[in-house]
Amino acid sequence: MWTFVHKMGSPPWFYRFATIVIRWLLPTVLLALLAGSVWGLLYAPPDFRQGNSYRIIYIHVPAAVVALAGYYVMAIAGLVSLVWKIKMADTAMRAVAPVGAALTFVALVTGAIWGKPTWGAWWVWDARITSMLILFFLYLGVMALFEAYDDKAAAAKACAVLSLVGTVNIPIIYKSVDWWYSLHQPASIKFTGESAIDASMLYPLLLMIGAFYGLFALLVLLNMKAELLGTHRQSAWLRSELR
Amino acid sequence: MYFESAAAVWHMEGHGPYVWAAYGITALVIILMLVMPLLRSRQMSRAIHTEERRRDLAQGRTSEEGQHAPEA
Amino acid sequence: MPPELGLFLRFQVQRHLSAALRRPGDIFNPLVFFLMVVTLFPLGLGPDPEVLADFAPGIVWVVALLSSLTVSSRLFQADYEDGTLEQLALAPHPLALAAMSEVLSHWLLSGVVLALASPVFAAMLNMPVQAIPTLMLSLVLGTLCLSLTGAIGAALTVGLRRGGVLLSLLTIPLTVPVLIFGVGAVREAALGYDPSGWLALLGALAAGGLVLAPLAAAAGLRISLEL
Amino acid sequence: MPPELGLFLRFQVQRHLSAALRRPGDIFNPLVFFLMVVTLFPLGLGPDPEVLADFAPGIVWVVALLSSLTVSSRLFQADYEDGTLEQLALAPHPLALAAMSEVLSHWLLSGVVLALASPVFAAMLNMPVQAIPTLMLSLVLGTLCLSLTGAIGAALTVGLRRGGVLLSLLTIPLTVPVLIFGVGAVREAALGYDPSGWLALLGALAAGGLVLAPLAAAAGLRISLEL
Amino acid sequence: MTPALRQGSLLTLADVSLERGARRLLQGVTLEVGSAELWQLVGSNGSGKTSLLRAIAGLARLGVRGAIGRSDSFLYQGHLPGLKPLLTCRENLRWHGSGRVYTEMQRIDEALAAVGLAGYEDSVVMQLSAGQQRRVGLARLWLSDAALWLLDEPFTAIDLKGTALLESRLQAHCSAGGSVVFTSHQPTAMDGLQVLDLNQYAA
Amino acid sequence: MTPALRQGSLLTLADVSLERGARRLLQGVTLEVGSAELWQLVGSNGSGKTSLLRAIAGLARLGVRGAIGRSDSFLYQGHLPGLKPLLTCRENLRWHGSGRVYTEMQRIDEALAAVGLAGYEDSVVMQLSAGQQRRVGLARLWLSDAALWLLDEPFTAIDLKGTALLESRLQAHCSAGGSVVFTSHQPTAMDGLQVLDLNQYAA
Ligand code: HEM
Ligand SMILES: Nc1ncnc2c1ncn2[C@@H]1O[C@H](COP(=O)(O)OP(=O)(O)OP(=O)(O)O)[C@@H](O)[C@H]1O
Ligand SMILES: Nc1ncnc2c1ncn2[C@@H]1O[C@H](COP(=O)(O)OP(=O)(O)OP(=O)(O)O)[C@@H](O)[C@H]1O
Ligand SMILES: [Mg+2]
Ligand SMILES: [Mg+2]
Repeated sequence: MWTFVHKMGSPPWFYRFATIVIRWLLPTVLLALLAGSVWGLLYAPPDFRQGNSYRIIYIHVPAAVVALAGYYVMAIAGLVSLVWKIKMADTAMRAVAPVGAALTFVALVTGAIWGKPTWGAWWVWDARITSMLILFFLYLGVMALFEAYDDKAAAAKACAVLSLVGTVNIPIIYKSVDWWYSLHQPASIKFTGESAIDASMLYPLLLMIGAFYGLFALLVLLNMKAELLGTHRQSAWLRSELR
Repeated sequence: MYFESAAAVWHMEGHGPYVWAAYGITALVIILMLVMPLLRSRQMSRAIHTEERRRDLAQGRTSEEGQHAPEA
Repeated sequence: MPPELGLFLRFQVQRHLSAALRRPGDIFNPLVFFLMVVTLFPLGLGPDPEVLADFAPGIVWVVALLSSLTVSSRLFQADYEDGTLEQLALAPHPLALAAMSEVLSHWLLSGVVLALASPVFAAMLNMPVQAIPTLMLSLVLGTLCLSLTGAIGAALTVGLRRGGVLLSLLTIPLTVPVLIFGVGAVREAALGYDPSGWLALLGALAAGGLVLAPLAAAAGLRISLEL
Repeated sequence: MPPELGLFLRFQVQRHLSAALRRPGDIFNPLVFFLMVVTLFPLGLGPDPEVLADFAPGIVWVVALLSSLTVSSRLFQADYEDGTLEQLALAPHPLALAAMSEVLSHWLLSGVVLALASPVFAAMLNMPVQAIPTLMLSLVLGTLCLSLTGAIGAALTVGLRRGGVLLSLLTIPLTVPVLIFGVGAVREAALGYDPSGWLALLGALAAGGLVLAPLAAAAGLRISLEL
Repeated sequence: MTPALRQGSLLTLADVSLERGARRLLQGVTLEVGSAELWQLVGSNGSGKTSLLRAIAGLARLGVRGAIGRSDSFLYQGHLPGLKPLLTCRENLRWHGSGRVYTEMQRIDEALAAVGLAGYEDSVVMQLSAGQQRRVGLARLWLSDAALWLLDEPFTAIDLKGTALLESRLQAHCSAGGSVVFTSHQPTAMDGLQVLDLNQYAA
Repeated sequence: MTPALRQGSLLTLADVSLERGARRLLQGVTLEVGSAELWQLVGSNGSGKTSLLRAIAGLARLGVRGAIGRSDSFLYQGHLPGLKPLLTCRENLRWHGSGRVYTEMQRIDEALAAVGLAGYEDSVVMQLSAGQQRRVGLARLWLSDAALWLLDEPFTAIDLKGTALLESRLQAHCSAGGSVVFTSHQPTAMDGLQVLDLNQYAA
């Protein structure tokens, strides 16, 4: 186990590892996304209350779930980089932020589109929507901080501190937004009950959630590879790797 | 297949524009996120190659000779 | 032979306060600013007293948050620019302690003063009288949380040019719970209920922040010094 | 032999923009900041869409005012601190022209960008769609007025430490008409009436400001340089 | 050209006195700088060198008494270099606070090379060392066509080679008929250097 | 005391190399400073003097490789004096960023007098001249009891009398068994001065 962690920390080893994983992951993920979408769009039955608009769920929920998990991945990478000073963790953290932000963006936009036929409004200040928006802000903060530093090593350290602070705060934020919503006696808008979902609707959803996790990993690895090419352009291992 | 015709798929009983817009935007974002690092990687490795060639030329070597660079 | 930690903290706070007292404007200006921004809301929202009273807790708290952000963006700026920060980083005392003294002085000069002046704002916005003690207490606790959060952001951005908006970007999401708890407490009190639950939450945030935020700020300051 | 005035203005604006484009964050960050601050209001005032729609013009305008103030407080700061301002004051061109170029670049990078993004905020606050063109136009004109006013305050406070809050003190009272006209226009449009009267007022303010504010700012800058 | 300027000279100070805060600094400073002259202002710390230079440039007017006449074609370079930290060396030189715009990139690159910054043309100024930043500011002297140069401590943070370079530039300017008034604490050995000791005018 | 410090010495650098941004600055710097030694770091602008001093003080760690051992009892004074513009000279010296608090007002006044600022004790630092502000910062050397002093360009903006004063203070520190490592572009004539030229380690 430790040797594996150790190896992951070495850029040449990681570069080769990522190249191999990407070779397998890319077709798998694309295929799964395609299959899940076709299944969800064409074969799953419509929801008895929302009709066909519910088909958005097959991208909305996976994006939301993975975006949330992504923040923890980023924070763990930050912790590793601060405590064990492993350079690859810096790179990982740098790579997660834009992917997480993009997925959060997808969740928000698909949610907004879904909201129009369902609630008649593009945006409602529901507790969960609001906390997703705040998660989006947290990602944007990390990205903006990274941009603002010229020295990328220092930037990674700063982002690590920020994402750790954010992680401590996320549960509090979620809880507080829930309380905020109940404090104001919410309007009659409610999500559809989650337990009511039928198996014929659930399986494509599970497939899509899996596919989005794969997509997340793929995008992070691609970003990390690009980052390695930039930061290690002087090193001999990279030059021999590229021939 | 739940729908009878391609037109029905498109229309989705009035919800078509919403559903397709959502999937379209998502596809766009995914493609962008895939293409950006790939483009960056390609740009980088091309830059490294030209730099390498320039240096090899400056040292009066052919690029074949430089192939056995020692591991760092 | 370095002095004791408590003495260090005391001298630090003393230094800040004496510099601030040399310019009393530094204390009064934020209050006047606050007052002006609070008056902007009736102008923007319409002067109906019923409506204002209903939303007074929200207005006061949003303005408190924004003004705290504005001020704390420059928390470590002067120390960074004149080299004091370097010296603090090299000192035998933990840097977190220096950061904490900075936060405490800032809070005494802004948050506590604001809380003391808040009954005036409450009156301007027709807030019921029974909510005023809660308003003051929640502001005392809440502004401490805001200053602590602001300190983390300020530490991470102090070495950067144009840190201004960036700081708000980093800290606003983190301050959402403070806003919610603060508004919750004042609203509950205005409706005649017991606000102690919300106040306890604010207190817990402040206590946790007092322990963790100086550590995070110190880590941020060390990174900024590397630039 | 100094270049023509127009060329001077162009180069000045070009210099600012190229420094900003080196850091795209300088353009995006204020937008995100704005989005965040707009989010704070539902959190403070409650999520009721009716209420939010009612308050939307006021909220957007108060936020525009505050964010414009925050940013413009540092309008001349960098030029003062690195000595560029001395050079501008000694230049054969009128200093007012340099001040104007500073204001225009700032406005292009903040106000205009903000106006372009405002439909998103309108949607988030449930503002009626027919009010959106008015919102955008009023923001374009209004932020120019705000930048101009901010420039006068920034010029007067640039030599002072901790100018931030002082600046707001000086400029907030001057910006009240902008707020009232802006909110008036958007409100009128949201109710389906013709907002052109309010917009004309805003336009008049902007035109007058464009002539007078650079002169006042230049005078302020000369005073600040004597410190 | 200010009215108090005597014919044929670039700078005339007639019985100038300075006040800062409530304190009298200098009294009765009289100086005439013709063309092709090189003046060093010396004086102990706080004697008023910076204040006098700023008064000459016209940046300070409060507390300045007496007649100051100065050629309109002048360049003032104070303690602060007036560089934008986010712009590159080239961009910084391209545009100068005095409103001058140098469009020939070649002259800019030559000036940068002259101060030993060849290769740094596209480096962002923020990332240069203290002395390198000063050198970017001094590169403006290679681009200037003003007759009178007013320089406040131009040798600060410059290494020995740079000092020699700058000295030769100042002398070249004088040979071309221009004049320089500068402050410096270090004794310098330039041909035809004249020294004005401000301590003798202390009030 | 950092582990890499050899017995009896105040500072040891063993094969230190520095990187800034992506550029290698210095390589293989080796230095041993015992007690009562006076070292001047020289090198052309941008050679890495400031970066090396910051690495020694422990302010910069990114990009620093090799073993740096340094006595715990040290004082670092960089380009920036660490003075609060709104406080008076006395108040500024009373409290020092390093956490030291000097409560005997008499010693503070003596230090101020030593740097030629008698009479300015209660002046606000903001209103002093460039050199006077530097002198307030240097007054800390008269109050310090650290063994190793690390000074970045301490002679900047100081007039000739001040330079002599500072030189004698540095020598007194060495006579008392302390050591000084400082950077300066001007050649100085102090007894027992050793010079380390960083240009020779340029990478
Ligand atoms: C901008 C708007 C929206 C955002 C940000 C948003 C956010 C989220 C998030 C974060 C989740 C995942 C929660 C979890 O798995 O625990 C979720 C799930 C879900 N959302 Fe949305 N949503 C939005 C709009 C909508 C709309 C308009 C609908 C339609 C009625 C909707 C229906 C659902 C459903 C059915 C689920 C999954 C079932 C459940 O966990 O309750 N969402 N949404
Ligand atoms: N913030 C920074 N980011 C990246 N590189 C930097 C930064 N600061 C300095 N450098 C580079 O590091 C090198 C050394 O700088 P340093 O300040 O140590 O030089 P120095 O020897 O002190 O020079 P000087 O005599 O001019 O003070 C310079 O070439 C400079 O370009
Ligand atoms: N902003 C200010 N307000 C009031 N007095 C000032 C101010 N700046 C400087 N002084 C006073 O004016 C006097 C002269 O300052 P000046 O900066 O001109 O000196 P200088 O000759 O340039 O000194 P140095 O060699 O230290 O640069 C000093 O005694 C100082 O105390
Ligand atoms: Mg001076
Ligand atoms: Mg240096």
